[in-house]
Amino acid sequence: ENRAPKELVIAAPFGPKSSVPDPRARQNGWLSNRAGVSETLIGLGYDMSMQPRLALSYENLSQTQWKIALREGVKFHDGSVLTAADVKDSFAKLDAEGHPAYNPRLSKLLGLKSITVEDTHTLIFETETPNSAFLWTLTEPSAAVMKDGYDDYPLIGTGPFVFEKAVTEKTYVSRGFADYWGGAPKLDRLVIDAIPDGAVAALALKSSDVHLVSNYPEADFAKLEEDQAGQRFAASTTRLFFYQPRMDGGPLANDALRQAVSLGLDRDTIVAASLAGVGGDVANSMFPANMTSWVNPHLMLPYDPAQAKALLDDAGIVDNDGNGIRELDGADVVLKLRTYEGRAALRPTLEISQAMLQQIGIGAEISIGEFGANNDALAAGEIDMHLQAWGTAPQGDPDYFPSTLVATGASYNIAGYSNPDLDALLEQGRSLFKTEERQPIYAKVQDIVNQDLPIIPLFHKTQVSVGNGKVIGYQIHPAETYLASPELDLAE
Amino acid sequence: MSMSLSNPNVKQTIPAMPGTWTLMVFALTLGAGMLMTPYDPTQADFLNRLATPSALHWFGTDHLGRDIATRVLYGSFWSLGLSLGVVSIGAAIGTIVGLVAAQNGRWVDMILMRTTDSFFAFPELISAVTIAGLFGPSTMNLVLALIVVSWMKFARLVRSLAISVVQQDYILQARLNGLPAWRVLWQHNLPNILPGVFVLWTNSWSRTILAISGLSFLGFGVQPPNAEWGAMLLDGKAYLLTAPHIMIFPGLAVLFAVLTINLTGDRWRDRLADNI
Amino acid sequence: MLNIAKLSVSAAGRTLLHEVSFSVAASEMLCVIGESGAGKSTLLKGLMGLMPCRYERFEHRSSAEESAFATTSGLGLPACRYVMQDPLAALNPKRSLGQSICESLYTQKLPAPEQRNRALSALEAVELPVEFYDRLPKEVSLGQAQRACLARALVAEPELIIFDEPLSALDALVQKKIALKMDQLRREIGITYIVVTHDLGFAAAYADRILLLRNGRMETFQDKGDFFANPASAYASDLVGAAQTLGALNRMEAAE
Amino acid sequence: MNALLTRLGGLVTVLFGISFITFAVTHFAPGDKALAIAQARYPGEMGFDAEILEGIRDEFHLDRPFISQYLHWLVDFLTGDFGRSYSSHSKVWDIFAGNLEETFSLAITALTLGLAAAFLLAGLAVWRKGSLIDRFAILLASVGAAIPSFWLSILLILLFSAHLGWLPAYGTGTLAQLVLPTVTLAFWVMSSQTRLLRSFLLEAYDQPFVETLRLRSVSEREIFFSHVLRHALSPALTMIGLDLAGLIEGAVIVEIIFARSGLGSLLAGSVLARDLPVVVFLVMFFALTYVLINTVIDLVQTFTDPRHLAGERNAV
Amino acid sequence: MLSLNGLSACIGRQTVLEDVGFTLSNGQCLAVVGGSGAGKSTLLRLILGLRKPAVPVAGHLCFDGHDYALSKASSGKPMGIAYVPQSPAHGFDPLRRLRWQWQQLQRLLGKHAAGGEVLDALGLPVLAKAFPHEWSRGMQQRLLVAMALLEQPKMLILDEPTSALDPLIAAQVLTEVQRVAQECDIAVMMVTHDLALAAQFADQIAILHQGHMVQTGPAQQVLTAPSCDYAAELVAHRYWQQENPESLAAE
Ligand SMILES: Nc1ncnc2c1ncn2[C@@H]1O[C@H](COP(=O)(O)OP(=O)(O)OP(=O)(O)O)[C@@H](O)[C@H]1O
Ligand SMILES: Nc1ncnc2c1ncn2[C@@H]1O[C@H](COP(=O)(O)OP(=O)(O)OP(=O)(O)O)[C@@H](O)[C@H]1O
Ligand SMILES: [Mg+2]
Ligand SMILES: [Mg+2]
Repeated sequence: ENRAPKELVIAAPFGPKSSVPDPRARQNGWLSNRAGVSETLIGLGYDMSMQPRLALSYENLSQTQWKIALREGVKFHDGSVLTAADVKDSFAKLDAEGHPAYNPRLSKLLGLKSITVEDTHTLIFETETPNSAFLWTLTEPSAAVMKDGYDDYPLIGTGPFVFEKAVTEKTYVSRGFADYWGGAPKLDRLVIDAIPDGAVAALALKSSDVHLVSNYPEADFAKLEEDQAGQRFAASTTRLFFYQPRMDGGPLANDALRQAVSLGLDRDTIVAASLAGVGGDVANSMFPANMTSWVNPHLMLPYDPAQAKALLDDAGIVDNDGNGIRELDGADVVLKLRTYEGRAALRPTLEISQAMLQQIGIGAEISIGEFGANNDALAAGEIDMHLQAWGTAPQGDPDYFPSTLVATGASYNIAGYSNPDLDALLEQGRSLFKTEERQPIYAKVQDIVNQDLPIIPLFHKTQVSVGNGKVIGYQIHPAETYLASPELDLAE
Repeated sequence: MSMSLSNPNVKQTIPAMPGTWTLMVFALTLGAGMLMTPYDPTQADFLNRLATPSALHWFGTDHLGRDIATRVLYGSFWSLGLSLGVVSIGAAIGTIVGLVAAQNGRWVDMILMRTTDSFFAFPELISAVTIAGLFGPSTMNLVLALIVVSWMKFARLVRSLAISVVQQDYILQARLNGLPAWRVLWQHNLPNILPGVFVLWTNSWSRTILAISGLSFLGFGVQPPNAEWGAMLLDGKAYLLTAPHIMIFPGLAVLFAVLTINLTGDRWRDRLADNI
Repeated sequence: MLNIAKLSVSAAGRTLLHEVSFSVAASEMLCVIGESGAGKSTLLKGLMGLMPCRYERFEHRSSAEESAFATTSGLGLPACRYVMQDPLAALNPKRSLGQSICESLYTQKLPAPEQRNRALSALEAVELPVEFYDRLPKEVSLGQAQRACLARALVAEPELIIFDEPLSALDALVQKKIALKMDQLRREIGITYIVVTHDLGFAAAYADRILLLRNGRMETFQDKGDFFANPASAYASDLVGAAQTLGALNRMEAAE
Repeated sequence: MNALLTRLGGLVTVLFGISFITFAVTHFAPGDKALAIAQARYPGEMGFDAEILEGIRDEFHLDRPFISQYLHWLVDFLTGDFGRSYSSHSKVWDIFAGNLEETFSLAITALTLGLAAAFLLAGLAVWRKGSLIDRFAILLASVGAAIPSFWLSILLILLFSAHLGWLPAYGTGTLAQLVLPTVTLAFWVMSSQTRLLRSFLLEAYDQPFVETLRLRSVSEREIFFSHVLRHALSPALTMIGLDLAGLIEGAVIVEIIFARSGLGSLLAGSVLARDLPVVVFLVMFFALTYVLINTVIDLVQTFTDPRHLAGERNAV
Repeated sequence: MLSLNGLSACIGRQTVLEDVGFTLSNGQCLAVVGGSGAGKSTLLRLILGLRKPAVPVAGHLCFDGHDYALSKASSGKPMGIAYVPQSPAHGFDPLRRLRWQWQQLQRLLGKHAAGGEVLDALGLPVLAKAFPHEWSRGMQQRLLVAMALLEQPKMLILDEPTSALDPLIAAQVLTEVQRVAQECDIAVMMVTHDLALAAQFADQIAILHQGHMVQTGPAQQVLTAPSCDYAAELVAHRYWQQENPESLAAE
């Protein structure tokens, strides 16, 4: 047919990290997953439940063994048919140092002992230790099944879109894959452009340079909402905004001070001001209220400046020199708070926090850095708190977030927090396989975290996107894992 | 600089400079404004967020409910004061280096100019971004970075101006008459190149205002909650479509300040060129 | 006082002055004459170290000062003043005549009022009213600027003054007064002069010795009397003869 | 010839100076380099065994004294080994090469347009000094120099993209996408140069010989193009050379705001990410470019101004 | 050719020229003499129309049949006068080679090969690649005269054209000026301090004293019958060098 090729341009806050970003390495999988280039064995539904994807079925053979049956008729972008051997191959690359897919983090998370190919469409995965999160981990975008690329096809996945090119931090381009197992996509091309500045993204939408802004600035969204204008998409997500305080030194190693900080932050105001009333729920624990299967509904993170002050007074953190800032060990408590660019709500949150801490006699200096660099700075003791925004359950499993952030020695436990009780609970949680059995454990985990405050949860954000009115088939995924689907389309 | 008053040429010209009064009135207005405003530039008022300009808040309030007019006033301290300090220090260092290099020629010139060139190779914003970024964004790092890279411009211009002066017979005369080098610099070179330096000084001052606000706008400069104009613009960026007044007033403040300085600088130049 | 053998001065890779030798005794006046472009100014610039030069022998009053000159980077003869040919170029356009004159006294470390007084009397000596103390070079006539330059040299009362056509822009009355002043200073404090001039009459009246240059070479170097009575070269006698016909040397006509 | 050799000698000194300063700044920046390299090598990991870190320190000479590290780095740099990015582990040179063209085309077009406009405007202003044209030129240049370029960019996007929809608001690649960033930068070049050029031209017109040329009925055109322009060109060239820095800075801001790829946005991103190999290379690159261009300008001046030559000889 | 009436000018509070007037016809040479600072250069510059806006001027100039009110800048400048400024710095662009500047003039006049004999007559070498500062002052001055002669103007104004020249060359230069002036019927006005030269080459001599034209008249008459004390003194001292210094000092 002679219709003009349909190209959808999406503005996103982050871009690819290299020009051939293998989905399995680093955090590359998110983008290629959203772009529909790579696919995992198991998917995550819009209700955060597991969905068959490349795997049609998955079966627990023993505590450490999983049988996975592959979907038939799946084709790689280069036309070859997906086989069990391909899957095994793909996973093997995670451990191959020097290979672009090398991903020690995921490898550790999966804890695989072996992969056995039963027949062309059946595999058996065996883990070292019992790991109830195993299947959930397979939903992570990094666990994509890929074939080694070559010149014409630098990245060979199985998704509805074929990788075309990427420009570091700028753009990610893919084209429709007619032989997709789920049916040919309606779009011919999909372009994801990185526009870190939400304001420019909004302008770009206004000037029709892009058709969809995936992370629309909240303030502008509120205005659209008011005017009932624009093609608005909103959905609550598991994304948690939280502070990670430094626990192995500095003023925040002091428990009372940390408690006071949490009590002194008026989360309602933060949500109202930094999200411009668009939506967001005050966090009472690390999990959002809509994650009903895992959230501990009895927890509270109240705003109580009076109690905060009392707590500080009791701990001997008082303002002796009358400059309005309390002292700890003779020095003014001036916390260095830092966050990064990319999510519009981060910066105002930081500023509001500063104002609020001031009111309970705690000084704060704030600045904007970059995520990785901020982690280094936190580890080095250059800063005291790092404001971050994470999806708390990208794979739908409650283990991921605490295991990555607060378990002893966890990869992002930069603040140096360690609680053996918590570690034991997490260990136990991973070895149990029934939701009912695991629920009380994670409720306890949330409780401990709220008491020790190795992270200080602030709020869960509602994700908002705005289209130009012609975007069809777009839906915000609560974990923001998916975006491009064969149904995604652009009206004439 | 107590020295400047002992140089009759400088002494004579300063009161005659037009624009000095404008600047003074400007400074007084700012000072009076700061004294009179009932608001605190950093105190958030969450009930009053994003208010549009009104009798209570002349320029409206920002996303934290802070009075923008007050912040613009206080911002002048950061934007004007900080840059003035940075540039003046840089100008003093650079002028001395440039004059000494031009006067002495040969090896001194060689060493000084190569050092200057080495530093010069780092554009202000680049080095400020690098230093502020690598050492952690803070106002102090910013100031240091800017000073380190602000003097070379003066050194180079002064040298090139002074060299053409140095070849003049009257400089030779002065040196033949046994004047020590610094006196020749001070009495002969300086007055001749002063107009040029003045243009560059005012020019750099305004450029530094722009640089500081640009850096703040990129997040490398003056850190919140300090009311630097560029930082205020950054605040306003997220509300560009909904509350444009946040971005308009600080932007106008930058424009107006830089414009005033530049125009005053031009008039000084014209006067100096005529007078000295 | 000053004794120089085979001084050569070059510029732009070209030798402009070839092996000039001369000497001048204390409180004498040496007049350097020669046609335009002969190299008179070049000789002075060479002496002052403003142009690269070579020489065979150089004696100033003490041999210590010889080495100072030999480095060539040190600007020229010590304790001397130099009056350049172009008065406007030699005055800083941004400084008043008074300031320029005072600058010449800098090495003497006088208090400011004293400096001013001496500058004022120097102005008087060159027939300039006191109000010129505060004038800028562009506010005076060329002759007045030239006189300011002379004042600047005279005010310091140095051992040696080198003049490049000092009276060229002045009228006869002023020329005469300044010439007398110069002569008086020579007698009273013993200043030595090297004067470039094209005025043979002046040379005849005031010089002790005469150095004649031609095309960058030394033509003759003689005592004044000898020079006018029996010039040592054909060119020199032509010159003297021509000057006589032109009337520059004719006393009788002047007496009319 | 001699002068040329001296200049080249000086240039080499400067290049060493630059490399030293750059290295020193990054060397003393906080943060554990071994850790950063480890994180680049083993992506996704945060903590590492002491052995691994030791091994890396050894491999990259991180435990040597500063000077030794500097020399190692210098040798690597001179032999074309610029290292690998901490954040993507790709070769620094590849990252750089991929971004060079965008910045280059932006800077060159902006410079050319801006300078052309500046010469035109300053020429007109001086031609009719004190007239309306003059005042307009001064005003335009002054306002132009006073508008923060990031503000101007946003205003331009608002007007031409959001409201009129004529030009794309962001991005790299097409000619249309080059327009707004170029205009922003060129406007800045024009404003900053016009005022300087005007004052240099006026100064040149002030020289006494101009009067005599006019008396000889030399046409104003010839006075301007054959005499005055020459006198103004030398200082103007110096200033243009100096302003190249501003151009680079402008490119950084403009690239970030227009979400363009290019060296500027690369630098900002790398600095934030503390991607030292990339930062070092970019800073060196900017510095070298700048120095080379200014050296050329200097040489041109030395060989065109007779008084410079005389000066050098007279200063023997 | 040229007549000037009632020219007065003030610079600051000082009256530099007061009620100066004279007439000059074609082929004639007027020498203006007077003390240093008497206002000679100012007079020449005002005639040429080189006035600073801040200087109030009164007077009336008639040149080549055109009238110019000197008090008004708008009344234009007389055309066709060649000028040799007092200082060579006013005559040459320091950044251009002398040959180029000479050729520029030739181009302007449309005489591409002319002028060689003028240079010869003034005793100047060929114009090599020299820049102005590489020539001696006397040479620069002569080149300026040569350029003025090349122009073949209606009138020639020379401000101390021989101040840096020795008498022989001065005479040579003025002879050439005289020759060209007579050949082309050019009026010449020149400032000089040298009364002997003035007597030799000028038809008329005007004595300027503190801004006043104290005497004008045929050269011989001025020299033999000075009309006032100042003129007399000036004339008497024209050979001052030959007075005995000792006896003078005793005066
Ligand atoms: N800009 C000025 N400000 C004040 N006085 C001035 C200015 N220009 C000239 N004069 C004065 O005007 C008078 C006449 O100057 P002018 O140059 O005409 O003298 P001159 O006769 O040419 O003298 P000379 O023979 O020395 O060149 C002088 O006394 C001079 O001081
Ligand atoms: N910097 C220079 N470079 C090249 N040639 C020069 C330089 N300075 C002077 N000359 C040449 O040297 C020669 C002598 O010049 P000088 O200035 O000494 O002459 P002068 O005797 O002072 O003549 P005048 O009486 O005209 O001043 C001239 O031919 C001149 O062209
Ligand atoms: Mg000479
Ligand atoms: Mg004169």
